[in-house]
Amino acid sequence: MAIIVDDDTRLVVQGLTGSEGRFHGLRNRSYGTNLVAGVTPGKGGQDVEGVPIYHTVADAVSEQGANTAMVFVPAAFAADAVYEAVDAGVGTVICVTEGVPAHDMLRIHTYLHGRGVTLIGPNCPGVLSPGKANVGIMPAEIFTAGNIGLISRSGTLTYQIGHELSQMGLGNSTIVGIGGDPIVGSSFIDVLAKFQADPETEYVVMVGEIGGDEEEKAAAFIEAEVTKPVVAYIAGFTAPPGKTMGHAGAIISGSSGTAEGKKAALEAKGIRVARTPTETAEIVAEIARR
Amino acid sequence: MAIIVDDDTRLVVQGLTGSEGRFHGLRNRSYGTNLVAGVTPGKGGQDVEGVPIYHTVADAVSEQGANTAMVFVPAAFAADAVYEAVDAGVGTVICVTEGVPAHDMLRIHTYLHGRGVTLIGPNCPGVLSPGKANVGIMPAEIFTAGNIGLISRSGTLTYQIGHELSQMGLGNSTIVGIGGDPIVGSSFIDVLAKFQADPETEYVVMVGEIGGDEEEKAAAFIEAEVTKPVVAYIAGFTAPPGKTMGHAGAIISGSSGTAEGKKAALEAKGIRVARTPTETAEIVAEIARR
Amino acid sequence: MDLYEYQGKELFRQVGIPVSDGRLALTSKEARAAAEELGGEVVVKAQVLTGGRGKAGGVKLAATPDEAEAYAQDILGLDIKGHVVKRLWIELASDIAKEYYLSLTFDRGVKKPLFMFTTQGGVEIEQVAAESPDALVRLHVDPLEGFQPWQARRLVYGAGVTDPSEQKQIAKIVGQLYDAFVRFDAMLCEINPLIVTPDGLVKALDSKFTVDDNALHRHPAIAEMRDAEAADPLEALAREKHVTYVKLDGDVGVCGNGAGLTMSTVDLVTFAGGRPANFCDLGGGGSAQGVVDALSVVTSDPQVKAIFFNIFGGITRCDEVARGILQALVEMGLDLPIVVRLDGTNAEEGRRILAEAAPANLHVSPTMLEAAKLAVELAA
Amino acid sequence: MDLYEYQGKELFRQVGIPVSDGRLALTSKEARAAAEELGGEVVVKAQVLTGGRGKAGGVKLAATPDEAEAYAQDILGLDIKGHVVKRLWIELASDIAKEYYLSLTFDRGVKKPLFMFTTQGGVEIEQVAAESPDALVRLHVDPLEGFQPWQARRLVYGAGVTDPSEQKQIAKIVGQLYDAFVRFDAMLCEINPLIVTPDGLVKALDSKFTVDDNALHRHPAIAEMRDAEAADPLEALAREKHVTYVKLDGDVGVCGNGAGLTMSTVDLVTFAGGRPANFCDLGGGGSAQGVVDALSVVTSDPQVKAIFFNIFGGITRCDEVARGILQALVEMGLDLPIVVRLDGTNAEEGRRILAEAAPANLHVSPTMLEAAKLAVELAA
Repeated sequence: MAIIVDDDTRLVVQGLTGSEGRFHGLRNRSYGTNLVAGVTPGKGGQDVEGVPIYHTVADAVSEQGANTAMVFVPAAFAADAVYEAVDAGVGTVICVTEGVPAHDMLRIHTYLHGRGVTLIGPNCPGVLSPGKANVGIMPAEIFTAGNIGLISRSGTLTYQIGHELSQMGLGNSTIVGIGGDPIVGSSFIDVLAKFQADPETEYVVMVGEIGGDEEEKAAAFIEAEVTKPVVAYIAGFTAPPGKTMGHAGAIISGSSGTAEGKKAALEAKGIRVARTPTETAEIVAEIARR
Repeated sequence: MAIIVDDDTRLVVQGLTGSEGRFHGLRNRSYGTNLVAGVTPGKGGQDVEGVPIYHTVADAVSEQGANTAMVFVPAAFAADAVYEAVDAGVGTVICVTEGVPAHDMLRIHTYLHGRGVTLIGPNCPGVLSPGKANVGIMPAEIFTAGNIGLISRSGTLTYQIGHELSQMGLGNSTIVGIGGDPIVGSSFIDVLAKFQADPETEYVVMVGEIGGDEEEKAAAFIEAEVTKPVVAYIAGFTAPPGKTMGHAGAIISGSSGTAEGKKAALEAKGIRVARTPTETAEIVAEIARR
Repeated sequence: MDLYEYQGKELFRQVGIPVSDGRLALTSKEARAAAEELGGEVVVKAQVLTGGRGKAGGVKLAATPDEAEAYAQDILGLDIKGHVVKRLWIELASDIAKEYYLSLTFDRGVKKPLFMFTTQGGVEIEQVAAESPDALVRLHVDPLEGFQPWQARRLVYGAGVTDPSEQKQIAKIVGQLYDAFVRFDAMLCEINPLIVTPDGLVKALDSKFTVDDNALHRHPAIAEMRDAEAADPLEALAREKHVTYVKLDGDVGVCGNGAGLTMSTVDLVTFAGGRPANFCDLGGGGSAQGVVDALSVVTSDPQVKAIFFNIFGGITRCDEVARGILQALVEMGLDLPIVVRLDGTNAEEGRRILAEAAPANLHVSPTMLEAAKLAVELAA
Repeated sequence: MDLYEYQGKELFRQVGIPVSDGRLALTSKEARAAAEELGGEVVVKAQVLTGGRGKAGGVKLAATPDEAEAYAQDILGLDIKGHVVKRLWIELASDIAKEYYLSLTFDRGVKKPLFMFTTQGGVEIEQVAAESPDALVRLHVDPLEGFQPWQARRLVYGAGVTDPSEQKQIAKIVGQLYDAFVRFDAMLCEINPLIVTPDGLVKALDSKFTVDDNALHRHPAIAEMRDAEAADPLEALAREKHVTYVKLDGDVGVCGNGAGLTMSTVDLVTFAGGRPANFCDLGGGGSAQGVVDALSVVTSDPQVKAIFFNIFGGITRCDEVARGILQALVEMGLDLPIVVRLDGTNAEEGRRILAEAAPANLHVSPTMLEAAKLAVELAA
C-alpha cells in the first residue's frame, strides 16, 4: 500500500516545462513514477520528453486520468495552481514551491476543509514511497523500502535520518515531507492517521522542529489514536526566540514553539524523543529488533 | 417529533426590541414557543416583557442555552445576523427578513455547506409545528395539528392551503415556509428529507411557484428518496416571463422556471399536481382517507 | 434593476474592462455634438432595456456629425418591442475582426456564479447553447474561494482562443468581470459581443448588466441610474405607491395579499376562462391605506372591467382590509364591479363591515373559486 | 518584515484607523522643524524594532520646538536592547483618558486570524493574559467568511466597553484592522495602546505591524520600507548574498544545507559542549559560489574560531560543495580550522577532492557527531 503516492499514482506536474519542474518531474519518472502529463498555460499540445503538456489541469485529468498533482510554479502563482488542481478533481496535491504567502495558505487550508483532498506542502520536498513512486525532490537512492513511516517538516534532515536508517538495514514505507511553512496542507496528525491505517507501516518516525504547536497536537493524537510505535526527533534546541531559522515556520514566538516544549509534550505522552539524527535511528532499530 | 421547531426549541430573537420583532416574538411566546432571549447590540441587560436581551447571540447561547435563532433585523444587517447565529453555535436559524441581497445569500449558502446548520429563509414566514412551537409570522390559529407536512415558498398561499386542510378535518405536523428568494437556506429537498425522517409526518404537501428549478430537483428527490405520498401545488401558470412576481425568486428566465415545466417534471415522477389550493386539499384528503 | 448599455459600460470602465469612448445624447443636436467631440466615425445606438435593437434599426454607423444627427433623429422615438427610444449612446466606431461572447450570471440552481464564454459571439447565446453546445464553455465559481486566474485560463483555452495576446487580454477581462459582478451586486453581466479589433485589441462592444434590487442600498450611484420613464407607467405608479404590481394583458384586475396567493389568484382567473389584467400584491401589511393605493394602481389601467380582491388574513386583518375597500370606493368614486373574498384573521368582522355598507358594485364571495368565476362573469 | 511605528501608522491611516498627525525626523534639527510645523505639544518617539523604548528613555513629551530638538538630541543614538535609534517620529501629543489593547494575529495553531481585545491596554498583553485572562477577549475569524460586524460587537461588548460612542468607534476600527491585515498580508497588527481621549475620541497611539516576507512581492511600497541599516550587519550582508543566516553568540561557525539539518547541526555543536556562532543555511542549491558566499558571511564574524561545514547531498552534489570549499579557502585566504562532513549524493567524490587538495586547516569527518566534537575542540 504505502500512503499518498504509490503504483496507482498518475502524476501531473504543474510547471513541467520550467527548468526545475522538468528536472524533477523527469527524475520522478525515471524512478518509476507514472508521470502522465504536464500543465503549462499556453504550451498545451507540446510535450516534454514524450509527456504531453496541457493548458489546464482539467484537461490533464480528462485526457490522462491524472489523480495527483505536483506544483512547481513560482510562489506568486502557487495558490492559483493548488486551487486549479483541487477544483479539477485531483485527489492529492503536492506543492513543492517555497515562499507561498501565508494568507494564501490560510484561505486554501480553510477551502480544503472537508473536501477530502490531501495537500502536502507547500515548501516541502514531496512524498516518496520507495519502490513505488517518488513525487518531489527527494533523492530516492538514499532510502530503502521497509516498514517505517517517516514524516518531517524538513528536507535534508529527513535524508539524513533515512540514510541512518538505511545503514542500519531499516527501510521506509513512505517518506512524507510536510513542509516548513507556518501553515501547510497536511499536518503531522493528518499523516500519522494515514500511517496508522497503512498495513505496510509498522513504526513511525516524526521529525519536528521549532515553531507552532503541531508536534504538541501530534503528541495528544498519538496517545489517543496511534497504536504503532512512534519515535520523534526535534531540531532547534539552541535556536533563539524571534528568529526565523531558514523555514518560514521555524520560529519561536515568545515562549511558544520551543524544542524543549515539544520534547516535553511528546515525552509526557510516552513518546521517545531522540537528541540527534543518529540516536533517532538507533531508537527505531532498538524498537524494531525487540 | 415534528421537524425544525418543537418543544425542545429554545428561541433567541435577533431584533426582539424592534417593533416587528417584538410583536412576532411575543406572539410566538404566547403560542407556547420557548422564547429564552432577545439580541440587540447596545441593549444587553434590558428585557422585553421579561425576556432578557443580550448584546450578542453568543451571550444568549451561553446564558440561556438558545438553540434556535429567528432573524428579524433589517435586510442590510441580516447576513451579519445569520453569521453571528451560526458562529455562536445555534443549530437552527430562521430568517424572516425580506430583501436580503442575493450575493450575501450566495456566500452564506456556501459557508453553511457541511456545517450541519439548518437555515430557513430569508424572506420566509417561518416554521410552525402546531401544538408545539411557532417561530415566525404564521397565524397559528389557522392550522391544526396532524400528520401532513407542508412546505411552501409562499406565506399567505400556505395559510390558504392550511385553512382548506383544516376545514376538511386534516392537520399538519409542521408547516415550513422556506421563503421566496432566489437562494434560500433550505430547499424543498432539505425539508422533504426531514419530513421523510419524521415519524409524525405521513403525507407531504409541497407548494411551489415559478422561478428556479427547486421543484424539478425535488421531483427527482421524491422519486429516489421519499416513500411518503407527496402532493404538489404550483402557483404562477399565467405569469409572464422576465417579470418578478412579488417574490424576488418568482421569475421566469427565458423558458426556464415556468409553472408548466415544474408541473410536468413532478407529474413525470408520478407526483400529483393540483390546479388550485382547494384541489390540493381535496387530493390530500382523498389519499389520506384511502 | 436592468442598466442601459452605457451605464453598464461605465461600470465596466470602473473595473478596467476596455470599452470605446462615447457620449450620451438625448437629442439629435446632442448626438451631433457628441460625434464632433469624439471625432471620426461613430455609432449611434438606441438605449433600450430590451434586445433586438439592431434589427429594429436602432443602431447606425455615422461617418460624419451630420449623419450622426440625422440617424439620431430617426432613432429617437423609435418603438423597439414596446420600448420608446429616449436616449442615445454615441460611441467611436470599432473595426471588428472577431466577435466573442462572455457572461457571468447568477446560477440559482447551482447557487454559484456561472461564467459562459464562446468564440461564437454576436448572436443570442441560447442559439449557441442549442446549436453548438461544445463551443460554449461554462464554469462555476465558488463564492468563497472567489475568482482565481485558472478559471480565466479554463475559459479561454477551453473555447479555443489561440492568439496569445487575445488569451492574455481576455483572461484579464474575465477577472475584471468577476470583480464587477461582486463589487456591484450583479445578477447578470454580459458582454456580447466581446470583440477583437483587426489590430488585436479586445474590448466590450455591448453590455447587459442587471443589479440586484435588494442590494441597491449599497450602491446609491447605481440606484440613481434608474430611468423611471422607461418603466410601464402603471408599474412606475405602483413603485411610487410601494405596491407590487405587474401589468398583464387582460381585463380582470387582481389584488391579493402575498405573492404566492396573488399568483394563485391570477391563475384562478385564467382557469375560470377570464384574462387577468395584472398581478397586484398588497404585501404583508394590508392597511386601509395600502388597500386604497393598490386599488388606485389597478384601476388606473383603462382595460380593467372588474376587480377580484382576494385576501387571506394572517397578520393582515380582514376588517382593516374591508374598511380600506370602502374608503377606496368613496375616495375614488369607484364604480367598477368588485368581487371580494375575505378569509382568515377577522374575516367575519370584515364581511360584516362590507355587508353593512353594501355598495351596489361590491360582491362578497365565500371562496376563491367562486369569486374568480364571478369576477370573470362581471368583466365579460 | 517588522515595520516601524510610523510605517505601521501610515498603513493604519490608509485603512481609515485614526492616528495622530506626525512627522519623521532623522536629526534633531528635523525634529525641531517637525514640532514647529505640527504646532503645540509633541511627543518625540524613538523608532526601533523592539519593545520597551519608553522605559529606555526613548519617548519624551516636548512642550516646545526647543524641547523637541533637545530630546531628539538625547534619543538619537540611544541603544535600546541592541537597537541604535536613528529615526524619530514626532507626533502631536494626545491626552489619554483610557488605554485599550487591540490586535489581530496569525494563529498558526488554529489556522485562522485571531483578534484580541482588552480594556486593560498599555501593558504587555502576555501580562494581561496571565493575570486577568477574563479581561482578554479572543476571537478567531474564518478566512473565507471574512470579517463580519458581529465579530467587532463580540469584542467590544465582551470586553465591557460601555460608552456607546466608544463601542461604535472601536467596532469600526476592528473592521479596519481586519482590512489592513488582509490587504497588506500582515502576520501581526497590534494597537497598544488604543486610547480614548478625554473628549471621547478613539485612536491608535502606537502600532506594531509585521508583514509576511513571502508576500512582499505584492506590496512593493511596503518592501521599500525595509531599513537595511537596522538589521545586524552580518544578517544584512547575508541577505545581500542570498544566504540564510542567523547570528548566535558562540565561536563555532555552522554551515549546513537545508534549514532542518542546519538547526540539527547547531544543536549538535551545543550538545558537544560548544557554542555555535551562527545558523547558516546554504539552501537547496549548494553551488560552489553559494559555498563561497556562505563562508564569507560566516567568517565575517570575528568571534568565529572554527567552522563546522555539514552537508547531506540530495539535489546538492557533494563534489560541487567540495570544490566550493577549496575555492573559498583560496579566494578568502581562509586559515580558520574547518571541519567538513559530506554525505549523500557524490559524497565519495567530494571527500576525494578534499583529500587530494588536503589544506592544512581542513579536517574531514565521517559523521555529524564526530565532526561536531572536533569543531568544538578546534574552537577551544
